[in-house]
Amino acid sequence: MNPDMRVRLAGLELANPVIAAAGCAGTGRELARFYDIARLGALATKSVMLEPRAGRPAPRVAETPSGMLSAIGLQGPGIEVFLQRDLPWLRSRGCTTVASVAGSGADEYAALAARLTAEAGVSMLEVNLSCANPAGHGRDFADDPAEAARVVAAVRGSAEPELPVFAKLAADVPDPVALAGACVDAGADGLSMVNCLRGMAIDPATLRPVVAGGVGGVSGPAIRPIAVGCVYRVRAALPDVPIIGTGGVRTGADALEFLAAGASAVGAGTVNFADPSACVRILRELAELLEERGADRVTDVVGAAHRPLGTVQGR
Amino acid sequence: MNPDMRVRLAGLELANPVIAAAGCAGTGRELARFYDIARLGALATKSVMLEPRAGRPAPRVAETPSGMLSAIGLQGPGIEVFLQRDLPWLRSRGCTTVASVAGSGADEYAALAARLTAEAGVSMLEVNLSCANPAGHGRDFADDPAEAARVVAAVRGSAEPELPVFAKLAADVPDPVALAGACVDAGADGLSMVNCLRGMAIDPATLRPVVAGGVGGVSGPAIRPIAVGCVYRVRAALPDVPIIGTGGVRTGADALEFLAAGASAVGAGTVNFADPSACVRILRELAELLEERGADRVTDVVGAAHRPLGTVQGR
Amino acid sequence: MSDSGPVQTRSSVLTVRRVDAYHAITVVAPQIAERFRSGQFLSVGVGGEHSGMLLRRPFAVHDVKPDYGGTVEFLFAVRGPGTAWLAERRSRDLIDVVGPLGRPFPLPRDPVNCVLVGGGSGAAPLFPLAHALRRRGCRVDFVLGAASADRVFSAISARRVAETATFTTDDGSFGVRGRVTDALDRVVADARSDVIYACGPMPMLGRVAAAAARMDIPAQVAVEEAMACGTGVCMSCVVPVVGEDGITRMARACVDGPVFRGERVRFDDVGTIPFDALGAPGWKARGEDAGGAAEREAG
Amino acid sequence: MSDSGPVQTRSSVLTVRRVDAYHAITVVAPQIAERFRSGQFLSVGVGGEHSGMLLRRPFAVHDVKPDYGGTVEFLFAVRGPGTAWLAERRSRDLIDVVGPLGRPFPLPRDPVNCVLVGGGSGAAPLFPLAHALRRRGCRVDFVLGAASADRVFSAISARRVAETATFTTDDGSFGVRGRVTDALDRVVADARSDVIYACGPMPMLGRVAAAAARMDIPAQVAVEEAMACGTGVCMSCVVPVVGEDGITRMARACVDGPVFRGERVRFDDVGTIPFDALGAPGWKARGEDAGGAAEREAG
Ligand SMILES: Cc1cc2nc3c(=O)[nH]c(=O)nc-3n(C[C@H](O)[C@H](O)[C@H](O)COP(=O)(O)OP(=O)(O)OC[C@H]3O[C@@H](n4cnc5c(N)ncnc54)[C@H](O)[C@@H]3O)c2cc1C
Ligand SMILES: Cc1cc2nc3c(=O)[nH]c(=O)nc-3n(C[C@H](O)[C@H](O)[C@H](O)COP(=O)(O)OP(=O)(O)OC[C@H]3O[C@@H](n4cnc5c(N)ncnc54)[C@H](O)[C@@H]3O)c2cc1C
Ligand SMILES: Cc1cc2nc3c(=O)[nH]c(=O)nc-3n(C[C@H](O)[C@H](O)[C@H](O)COP(=O)(O)O)c2cc1C
Ligand SMILES: Cc1cc2nc3c(=O)[nH]c(=O)nc-3n(C[C@H](O)[C@H](O)[C@H](O)COP(=O)(O)O)c2cc1C
Ligand code: FES
Ligand code: FES
Repeated sequence: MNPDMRVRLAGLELANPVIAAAGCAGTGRELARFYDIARLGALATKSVMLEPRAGRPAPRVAETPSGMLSAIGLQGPGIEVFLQRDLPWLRSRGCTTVASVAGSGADEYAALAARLTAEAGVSMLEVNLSCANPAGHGRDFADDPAEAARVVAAVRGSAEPELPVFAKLAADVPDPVALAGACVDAGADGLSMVNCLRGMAIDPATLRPVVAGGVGGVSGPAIRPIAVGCVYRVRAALPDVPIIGTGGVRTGADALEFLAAGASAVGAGTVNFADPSACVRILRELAELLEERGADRVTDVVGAAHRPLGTVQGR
Repeated sequence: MNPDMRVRLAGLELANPVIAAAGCAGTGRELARFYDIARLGALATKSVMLEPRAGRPAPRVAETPSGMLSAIGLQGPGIEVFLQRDLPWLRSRGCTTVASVAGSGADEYAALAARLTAEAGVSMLEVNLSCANPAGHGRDFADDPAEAARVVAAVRGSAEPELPVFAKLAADVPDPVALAGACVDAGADGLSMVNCLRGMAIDPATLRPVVAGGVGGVSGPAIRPIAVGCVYRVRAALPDVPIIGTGGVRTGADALEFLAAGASAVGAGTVNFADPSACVRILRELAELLEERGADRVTDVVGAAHRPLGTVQGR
Repeated sequence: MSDSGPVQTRSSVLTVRRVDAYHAITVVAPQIAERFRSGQFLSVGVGGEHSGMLLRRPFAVHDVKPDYGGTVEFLFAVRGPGTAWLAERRSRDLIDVVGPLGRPFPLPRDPVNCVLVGGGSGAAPLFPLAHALRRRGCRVDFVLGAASADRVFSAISARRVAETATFTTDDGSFGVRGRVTDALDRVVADARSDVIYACGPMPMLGRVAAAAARMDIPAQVAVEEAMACGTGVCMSCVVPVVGEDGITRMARACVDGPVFRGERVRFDDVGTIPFDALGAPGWKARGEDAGGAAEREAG
Repeated sequence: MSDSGPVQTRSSVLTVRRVDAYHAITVVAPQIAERFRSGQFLSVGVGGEHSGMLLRRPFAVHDVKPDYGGTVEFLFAVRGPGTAWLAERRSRDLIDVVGPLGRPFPLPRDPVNCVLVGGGSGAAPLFPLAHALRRRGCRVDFVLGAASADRVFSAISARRVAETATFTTDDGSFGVRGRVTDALDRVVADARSDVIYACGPMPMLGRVAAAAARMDIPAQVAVEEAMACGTGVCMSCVVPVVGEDGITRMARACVDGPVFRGERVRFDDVGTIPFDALGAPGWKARGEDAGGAAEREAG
């Protein structure tokens, strides 16, 4: 008999734990050409901003070993068009939608939350904290627990209480637990981790950065062990906070790794580029693995990897 | 005609820029079975500690996509044996030696520096800051610029002024520039970056961490874009500080990427496991690439990738 | 949508052959063959399941045949590890192919005169186009450019399908020495061409679009930009394109293109965000435009 | 050192064949064949240059032949992506092989009676050993265990080279039902064995070493531990081993082993750092020991 794939994220029930990660699932229309997106646990939107945004110049991507580097620059049409065009379409398709929000200050995030919280068809807000903090000397909000907390508090404050707010964390921080704790204390109902890590690729022929923006974000299987480590460490410290584990998921076995580390759901990003039907394949593979183990519920394996963790002596 | 491969690192001249990275070249004897280690630009030792150390239980390694996870726990014989046995042998082979030091506090680092600075055959001290800071609640020294600076200052203070001291930085920090700046202000003559990133692998069959220590260090080509990004950002901020660029170097073209990003020399670690003669191969490939470009000196390409870098808008 | 839309298949390789400086792979892919319209492309997974190469490689469709229920052929030059891996495939190997992708060339309703301009391997999409145009009774003339003779693409088949075929090479080793645009005006004049179709490197497309504007005839160009997904989800392949409302937007080459009207692509601004593009830094919000903008942007 | 030491070669695959549940690959590698002594192993690069699989795969040498200047054969079970990739190799493919690695089995000076104990594919190294022992006039008896009949390793060649060959399977599908150690005592008694050589999974080796101690005869065991480099540089493959000075150290299976004297390996503590091991947490510094320790630790 097939295992029960339903999961709960801070009061929100998903039909299954596989979420198409923010910025990797387009508007939903593109993936809908390959499968019925209502089969997704949820779809996270490209981070929505108040205004239209052109993003970074091309080339925006480079391939790296078992990963990729991208510098899109949050290109998007802005909240108005999102509400007029994209959200109604997702709702019409019966797709559970996580609205990812991005801004250049707490007020902007709050304004987005206020607009979105009223809308039918938004099941969760995900706060993309990997955005430059204008006051942060080139740092992102996620780089500083206090700054991240200010943004999360602003979003939580202007969203209706029953709408779950998840904070999306960065992995290139020394202490993901401190960052996670600050966000939870500021009112985050859960955590989404991780976003891309900062990186760069240089063309050995031209000796110039490959992507126009110079620095970009590293994603894909290459970062999976880093992401799994973040999830494991945060789960160990905050066992009751639901986590969406994201970073390099390519197969059902990878998804299982995140669940065992303590994630209640799994985000799949870059893999959608390599395999347009990746999310439904991952879901099928995960269900098969759970069946082989004789697990009745996917929730049975969440956090399975946890034992008291020895101190990291050094490497 | 062959390009001039000599490089200078804070007064120290190396015959070429390829350095076998700390902890990935054993005692030198192991690689000497495959090639004459005097051909290395330098060999960085496994981080030396005051006392013998047994390290972590096995299994200590796991393969990850285009990388590996390791948790060795700094197994080593301690400074006495290093001075009695390993250092004299390296000197007898004419191998330029970077002595990497690790400790559990500034005093321990300082004691190591005091012992090593007197010894013939030590050409540089590299301060491994990716060690647990007993006072840091599970953080490493490298996770906190102030703590890192204290250690660097202690080493610099007890080493002879003419012996170059390089600080080895972590990549899983939000602001490598702040960390680098703190180390330079504390007296570091140069920077070595990067060390492994924290990560974890979970066996999808047992649902338990693969390496006994749980959390380990991620290395190999998977982390190269992250490492190149760190080198680029630090070079942009501190153009006069020499950098040893390390992280995922597998080929001469990879080495060229680090040089273009601003490294004056390149460390090769994990690749030595995959290819025991990697360092001499990388050196040959790099020389060939430089010749193809018509570069007279390897130093011509150092920092070539630098243009004013746009602000990171977000990913 | 999904009917005419792309499909993902594990296709078996029928043949791998050398064509001049290129490799040609034919795969059995009935669903792709049946959906294909000229100008569309494929994306191919490379390196196998445990490869460090994550991204698919995009290739134009060079030929479609009915055998085995439907086959598609793509041609490529070995350029890096992905194409090197593809060149090592053998018949009966299975490869992961997604297609057909992107917007096809619009075909004229009437039997007009068409000149097809291509550079290097970028000329591939012109051959199925030529056949489609001929089926509609159009006159087809070719202008094919390349760096050197061995890079000139399928000269024979060009001569076979077209009224005239003019060749240019940078080194003059074959046909006229120089660029395609050096030969284009005369061909257009002689053939009384009504429309230009072009594909190849961006700079060449820019020159062709400029020539078309000068000669005041429409041009349809198929652009190439680095693509991570090919399906429209990643936003990596953007090109500055002017909309019908006169507003410039960063359009996705993979789904909004690869075929655009020549005069709409801001070739001089490729690789930049034009200051007046929708949402460019400092751009001022205009709700209406944004709405209209995105309408089309979503493709 | 480098003369007798390991070499790295791009070796051409001579044959790939199935042996029971295993695959056998023979490569042409004269320098490795000439240096090889039984008990040593190879490490093989898998997946090709752009593979996401970084680490080499270690395999014991199962056979060495003089043909083509010298060939080496290794046997393996498909276990994951690396061995799956190897199983797909074809003759004339080139693979990257390093060897011979590790310390060989010490051979007795006199023609004594030797019992060779192996489990599953771990039995591979026993066959070259058996021939070496026979050349020295030693009596050889085999005890080979496996999960099931199809996992019993080269039963025929065992019978050919040995005086007696006893087989055990967990499910009784072949030979005696049970573990090798259930049969070992009788074989040792009947053959009046002077020494035991064993390789296979750690738990089996532990039981064999215990049996040897009980019967008061020496045992030489070849251990398996996860290896990242196989050459001694990474410190990943450590096993707690008691030195001649009675001090336990974390020794590298790849260069200090894989062959150890049975009684020296602390099998019960494998996968731990014994509290009394040199440099264990809380261990007290003792300069002398440390010196002596490392002397040997360095291999
Ligand atoms: C719509 C479209 C159609 C194409 N049609 C053809 C064709 O018919 N024949 C042909 O030979 N080539 C074609 N190309 C270019 C082809 O995709 C590249 O040559 C190929 O991806 C190179 O891969 P590689 O691993 O060998 O080279 P590498 O340079 O190692 O590739 C590294 C990365 O850069 C990307 N990349 C490299 N060159 C290009 C390029 N020119 N355009 C886009 N991405 C690139 C690759 O996809 C990969 O992600 C087309 C490109 C596009 C966008
Ligand atoms: C000294 C030595 C000799 C060996 N000789 C043989 C032999 O003759 N025949 C044979 O079939 N197998 C042998 N093995 C085990 C063999 O190395 C593994 O089966 C193989 O590495 C599995 O690779 P994989 O990618 O297929 O499996 P995966 O499990 O996917 O491998 C993942 C990682 O784990 C490592 N690993 C997995 N299993 C083992 C293991 N049992 N021991 C060490 N590392 C492992 C791999 O090397 C790789 O790094 C030997 C191992 C050692 C240490
Ligand atoms: C091209 C691209 C665009 C992305 N856009 C967003 C975004 O808009 N908002 C966000 O929170 N994360 C964004 N991400 C991060 C992903 O959601 C995901 O966290 C990250 O890529 C790691 O997961 P992966 O390895 O599965 O891709 C983007 C990633 C990529 C590769
Ligand atoms: C097994 C292993 C052991 C290491 N030991 C040390 C060490 O003792 N001291 C240190 O400073 N870095 C150590 N490192 C980090 C490497 O020196 C290098 O900084 C890191 O692995 C990234 O480079 P790479 O990708 O080329 O391996 C070790 C890395 C590995 C994989
Ligand atoms: S390639 Fe991803 S949107 Fe065009
Ligand atoms: S495997 Fe690296 S030391 Fe043994």
